[in-house]
Amino acid sequence: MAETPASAPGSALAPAPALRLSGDFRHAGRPLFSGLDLPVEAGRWTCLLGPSGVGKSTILRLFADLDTGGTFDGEISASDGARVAGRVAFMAQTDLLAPWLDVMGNVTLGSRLRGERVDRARARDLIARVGLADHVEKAPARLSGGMRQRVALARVLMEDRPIVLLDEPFAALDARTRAEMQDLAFDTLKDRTVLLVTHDPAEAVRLGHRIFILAETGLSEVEAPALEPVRPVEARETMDMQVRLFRALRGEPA
Amino acid sequence: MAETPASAPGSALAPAPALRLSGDFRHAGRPLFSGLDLPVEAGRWTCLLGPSGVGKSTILRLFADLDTGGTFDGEISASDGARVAGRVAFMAQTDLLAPWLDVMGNVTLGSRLRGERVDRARARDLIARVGLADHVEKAPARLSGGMRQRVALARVLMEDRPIVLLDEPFAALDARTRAEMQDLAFDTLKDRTVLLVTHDPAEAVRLGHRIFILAETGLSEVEAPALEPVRPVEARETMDMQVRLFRALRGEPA
Amino acid sequence: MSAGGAFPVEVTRLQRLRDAGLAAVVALLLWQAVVWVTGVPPFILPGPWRVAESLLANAGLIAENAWVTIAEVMIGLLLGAALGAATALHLMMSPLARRLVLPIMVFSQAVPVFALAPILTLWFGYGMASKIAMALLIIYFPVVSTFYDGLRRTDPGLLDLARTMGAPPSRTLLFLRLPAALPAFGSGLRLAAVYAPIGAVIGEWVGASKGLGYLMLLANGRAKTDLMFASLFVLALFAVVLYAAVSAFTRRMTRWASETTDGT
Amino acid sequence: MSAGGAFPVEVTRLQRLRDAGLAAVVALLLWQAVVWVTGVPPFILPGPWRVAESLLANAGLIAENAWVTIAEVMIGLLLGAALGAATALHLMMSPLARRLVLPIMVFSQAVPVFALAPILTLWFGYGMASKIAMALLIIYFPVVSTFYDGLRRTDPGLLDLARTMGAPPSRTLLFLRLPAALPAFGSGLRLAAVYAPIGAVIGEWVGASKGLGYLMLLANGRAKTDLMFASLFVLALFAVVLYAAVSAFTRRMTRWASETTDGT
Amino acid sequence: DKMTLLLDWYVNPDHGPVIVAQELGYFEEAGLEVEIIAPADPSAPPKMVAAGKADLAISYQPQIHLQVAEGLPLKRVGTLIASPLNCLMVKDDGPIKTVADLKGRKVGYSVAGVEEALMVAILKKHGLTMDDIEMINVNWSLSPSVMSGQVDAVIGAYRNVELNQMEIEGVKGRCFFIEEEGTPTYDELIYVANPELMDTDRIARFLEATERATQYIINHPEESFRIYSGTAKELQDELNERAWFDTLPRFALRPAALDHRRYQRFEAFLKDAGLIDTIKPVSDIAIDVTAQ
Ligand SMILES: Nc1ncnc2c1ncn2[C@@H]1O[C@H](COP(=O)(O)OP(=O)(O)OP(=O)(O)O)[C@@H](O)[C@H]1O
Ligand SMILES: Nc1ncnc2c1ncn2[C@@H]1O[C@H](COP(=O)(O)OP(=O)(O)OP(=O)(O)O)[C@@H](O)[C@H]1O
Ligand SMILES: [Mg+2]
Ligand SMILES: [Mg+2]
Repeated sequence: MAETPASAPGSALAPAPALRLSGDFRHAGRPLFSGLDLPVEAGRWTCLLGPSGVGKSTILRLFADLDTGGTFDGEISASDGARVAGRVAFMAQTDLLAPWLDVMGNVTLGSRLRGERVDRARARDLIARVGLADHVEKAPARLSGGMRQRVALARVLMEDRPIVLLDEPFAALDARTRAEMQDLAFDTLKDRTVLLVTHDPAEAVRLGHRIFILAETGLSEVEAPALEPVRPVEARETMDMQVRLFRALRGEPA
Repeated sequence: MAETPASAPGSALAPAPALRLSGDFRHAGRPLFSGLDLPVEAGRWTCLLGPSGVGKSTILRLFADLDTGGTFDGEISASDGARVAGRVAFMAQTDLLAPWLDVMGNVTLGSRLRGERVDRARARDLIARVGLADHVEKAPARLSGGMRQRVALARVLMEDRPIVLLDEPFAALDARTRAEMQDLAFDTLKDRTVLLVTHDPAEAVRLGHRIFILAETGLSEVEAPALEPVRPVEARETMDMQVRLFRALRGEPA
Repeated sequence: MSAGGAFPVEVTRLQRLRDAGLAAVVALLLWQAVVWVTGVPPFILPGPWRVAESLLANAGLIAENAWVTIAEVMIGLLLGAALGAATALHLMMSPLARRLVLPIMVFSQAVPVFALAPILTLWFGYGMASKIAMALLIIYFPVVSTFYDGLRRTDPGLLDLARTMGAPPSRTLLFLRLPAALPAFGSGLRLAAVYAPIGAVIGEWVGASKGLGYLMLLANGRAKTDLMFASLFVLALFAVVLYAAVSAFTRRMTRWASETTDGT
Repeated sequence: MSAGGAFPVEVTRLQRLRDAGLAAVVALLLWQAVVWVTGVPPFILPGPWRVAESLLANAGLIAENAWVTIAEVMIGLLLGAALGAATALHLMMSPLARRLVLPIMVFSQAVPVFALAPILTLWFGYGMASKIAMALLIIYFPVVSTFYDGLRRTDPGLLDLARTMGAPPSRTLLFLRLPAALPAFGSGLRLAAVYAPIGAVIGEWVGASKGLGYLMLLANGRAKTDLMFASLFVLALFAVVLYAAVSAFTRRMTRWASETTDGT
Repeated sequence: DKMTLLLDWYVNPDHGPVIVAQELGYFEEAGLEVEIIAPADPSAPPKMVAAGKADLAISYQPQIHLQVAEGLPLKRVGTLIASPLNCLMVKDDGPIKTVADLKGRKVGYSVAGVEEALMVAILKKHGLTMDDIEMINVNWSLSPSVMSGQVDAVIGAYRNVELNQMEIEGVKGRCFFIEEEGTPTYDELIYVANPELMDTDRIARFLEATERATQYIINHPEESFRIYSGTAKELQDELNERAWFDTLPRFALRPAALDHRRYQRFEAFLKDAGLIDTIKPVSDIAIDVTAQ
């Protein structure tokens, strides 16, 4: 196996912009959120938490310019003025692996879809780093749930995009693998603008430069610790933060 | 909405047996686990944790007598001597909702598949208790990931079976909804023999009468606190336990 | 997939009508172009103009015969679809049927219906029954084949679920495989809509005294190529309308199964 | 879905052969039973025994003609499948094609190939080309229709993914829609395998001096019903073999798409 | 010189002179190289000749009247069988003893051209009209439909082929000869060509060769059958042999000769039946190529 770095040279990539989504969204006339104003900082990790069905995935899909089944009335903008869609890498809530492709085929799907040269060495390295080196030629049907999620993770990490949208990318993983994958993602997506939807407060505390909670009542921010991510779980500030976040998620005053 | 109890009268149900799975399992000659001996106590919650791909889902499928893509050489037995398969309720790792049925249709699928009378009142009550009262007539495609998982949960809770196999049933839920659903499940599945696969140590600590960790090296038990589940998260014993479990999952000595 | 609602649907329907009209114009131009470019003589392929004249001149005659054929087609289509669906379901239910009936069905399908004509007329007579039988015969296999393929491709996860739920195979078939296979059944029905008219016409060729197929033979025998093509045109038009109707129906039936196209 | 491996496959193949043999025996018994029960005269439907005698007596003649038809069918099937697949892909690519070509295709399909026979012979002559054209024509629409249906039913999630990956529609088609639609294409190909022989035979009926279709008509005109059914039998047998081959091929092509049956 | 001839149907004893001329080299001696093509649909060959795809086609006199009326560029240039072969065929032991017995019964026919008109004339002679019977197009199964009793009679069966066919199948048939029952007589099989494209000299040579072949057949019936059936294995059977000898007296001895009256008479007959609108002069329908 070639020992190439998993992250491509950062210089090849345009500087990641800051993003902002503001406006109202409705499903068949019924409002999902209104007066929302979500900033996503350039080159940093923004975490979005909130109860199930509140609209987190919808927000990611709006950024990616995908069909949401409803109507959005507002603005999605990038700090550099260019379009957001077209330079995002998106990992959806389900793994969305192509059943006819093996792990390698799924991880390298992006390049083939764009007609680019397939960097198999880098793909192999990423597959190894998500712990699937022994499964490169397995079809998705022969993988466990967590393994499938890791293939999807490797696939999104293969994409060299300035903006990365992750919808609960570690939800199907055990605690230990999850921590490893968080480290890998944080490492690989250095300097990218990342919007992470997660249900795990510990995850948000560990990774988020900024942390937002979307509730039926609106968006609110929970101030992140001064420590730089990835934050050690045992640190005082992290622990404190986690308690505060839990409270906020329960609707109690922070 | 009719105010019927979500759990059917326990008397109608045969007493839940204890289960045991012992033996070896291999995929195309390659062993996944061998010499395994997993006891599942009667009428209580047994939690199974372990790294991704170690074989947790495979064990559930073996209990349910479903195809695993490999060969099992061993024994699956119930304490009352009767067959295990045929009296289990199974919630898989993916939600497996029928796309052409709405929430009500999916939740009541079991009765219709067996040709039994459909207890719509009970279904409606369960749907309300998983927080989807406003979505009874929505198709799965119009639900969020967590909402879909709650439909699958309501569906498995509708099944009146003495043995319940749950494969990461709360993975797609935010912390608050997750706690609510855990309470609901624990309440509804009183006196059932439950085997719960989970990635969340806090969940295991909260719900498990017994807790097992499956690792590549074999099965080990982590002793649960003396407190009866559902255990409060803030209790000393729970906190202690969680730390021990974390250590065990990291492979450190408990 | 847009938000939906009353207004957009209306627009789509209008748009569809407009598209159909456009397609018709293009088809006629194409036809005329073929006639001009290849210089095919009118007694082999008359141009649309001549056919239109003949259509008008013989409107009554054609209409009278068209009704007969339309009735045959509709009955044949309904029976064929029902019988085909029942067969596909039966194939799923019974391993024996699968192992014996399937090869026999392929074998019997590969016999051109023409060859069976004398047998069919012997059993069904020269009335409407033999035409319905022919229409039924011609659509039976596409319906069985596509529906059966669909039935076999149910999500294995859902089947596992049904197993743990203690469902007997018959109910799994009815409540899971059947609805999951409806899109495939739709594919088969749409094929059937196109072929049922041909079946009825062949039935009429085998022996009839009414119907568009009969009229075609008559026109051919009297060297009236214009009239023959006018009948053909009406037949094809009917098939298109039937196809559109069946498409709309199957789309309604399988609204949950997302259909997407690119480059719109 | 069992563990797989070399041995079980062998058994399955043997089992399939045995099943096919069994099916053949049952079909022959059924045939004989129909002859006995309905008392259909031998000049309309001879029993299997008489047909077998005729088959042996005319083995050379039938073989000679069968080769011609087999060649026509194979070429027609290959061309038809290729052309049909290309059309379906094109329909997916171009909204214009979708709106114009699809209705025209339905329209043209609904014209019985017989009616087009003089045109085809005018353009392709009385040689092999017109038979291949006929076989091609008869399988074209089932292939297009089923494949196109399959192409439209790609998992919308995968399409979303392709969109965010910046894939142009052509590559989405090639790398996602196409492989996802292979099972549906397989359905179409299996239908085509059954119908291509009929197409070739119809082509021969329009004008030929060789082939099973020619032999059938000849036998029919000479009141040699036995010989006609012997030719028919060979034709149907060929179709069954072709179907089995195409089935095996399409199954191999779409191994990832799980097929399941009940009650085994 | 090369020529293409389209038969009306597969090779059968009706084509005797053509096959024998080919086998005995008479065409070659006339300086012709003739390619013979057999189609299954009798209505196609005249169209192909009209379209210039072949030089000659074998067709039927009743058809040429209709085709010319519809504007097809076709003319009769020669005769192959100079009398009707068509007959109204019934089961020999059936209830139909005379045409009058057909009242209230079913009559099958095959080519939906002039059969109805012929039936009108036949019925008229026996005091019946079309309302007294039911006409059914049985297309491909003329004799089976009579044999199995689905229809009581068929028109369009050939007296030289179908009668023998039925007898071989074990169901004896009987023919009412239509020219004896009220229809005008006509040439069953004729050669047609496109008058704008034809080469009368070649056609004349072609007809001469078939004339020689006809004479040979009449003079050497057994030998000529051996020649005919020797061209293909599928022709060596009882039906072909019996039909061959029944066909012998029907071959036109003077293939090029044109009987104007026949064509006038039939044109008038079709006009009366309402199948054509105007009466065309015979010269528009048939010509004597040797006269030019
Ligand atoms: N059909 C199959 N064929 C071959 N191997 C399989 C098949 N299904 C699963 N496996 C393999 O079996 C192993 C165990 O899978 P299983 O789904 O039981 O894992 P798990 O413990 O549930 O993991 P996770 O936490 O990721 O869901 C994996 O390594 C997987 O690759
Ligand atoms: N296609 C659709 N049509 C109509 N409503 C939809 C559609 N998709 C989603 N919704 C609704 O939009 C709401 C928000 O969905 P979304 O997927 O954004 O939630 P979420 O915050 O990601 O939830 P989760 O944490 O459960 O994934 C839900 O109430 C859902 O019912
Ligand atoms: Mg979501
Ligand atoms: Mg699992």
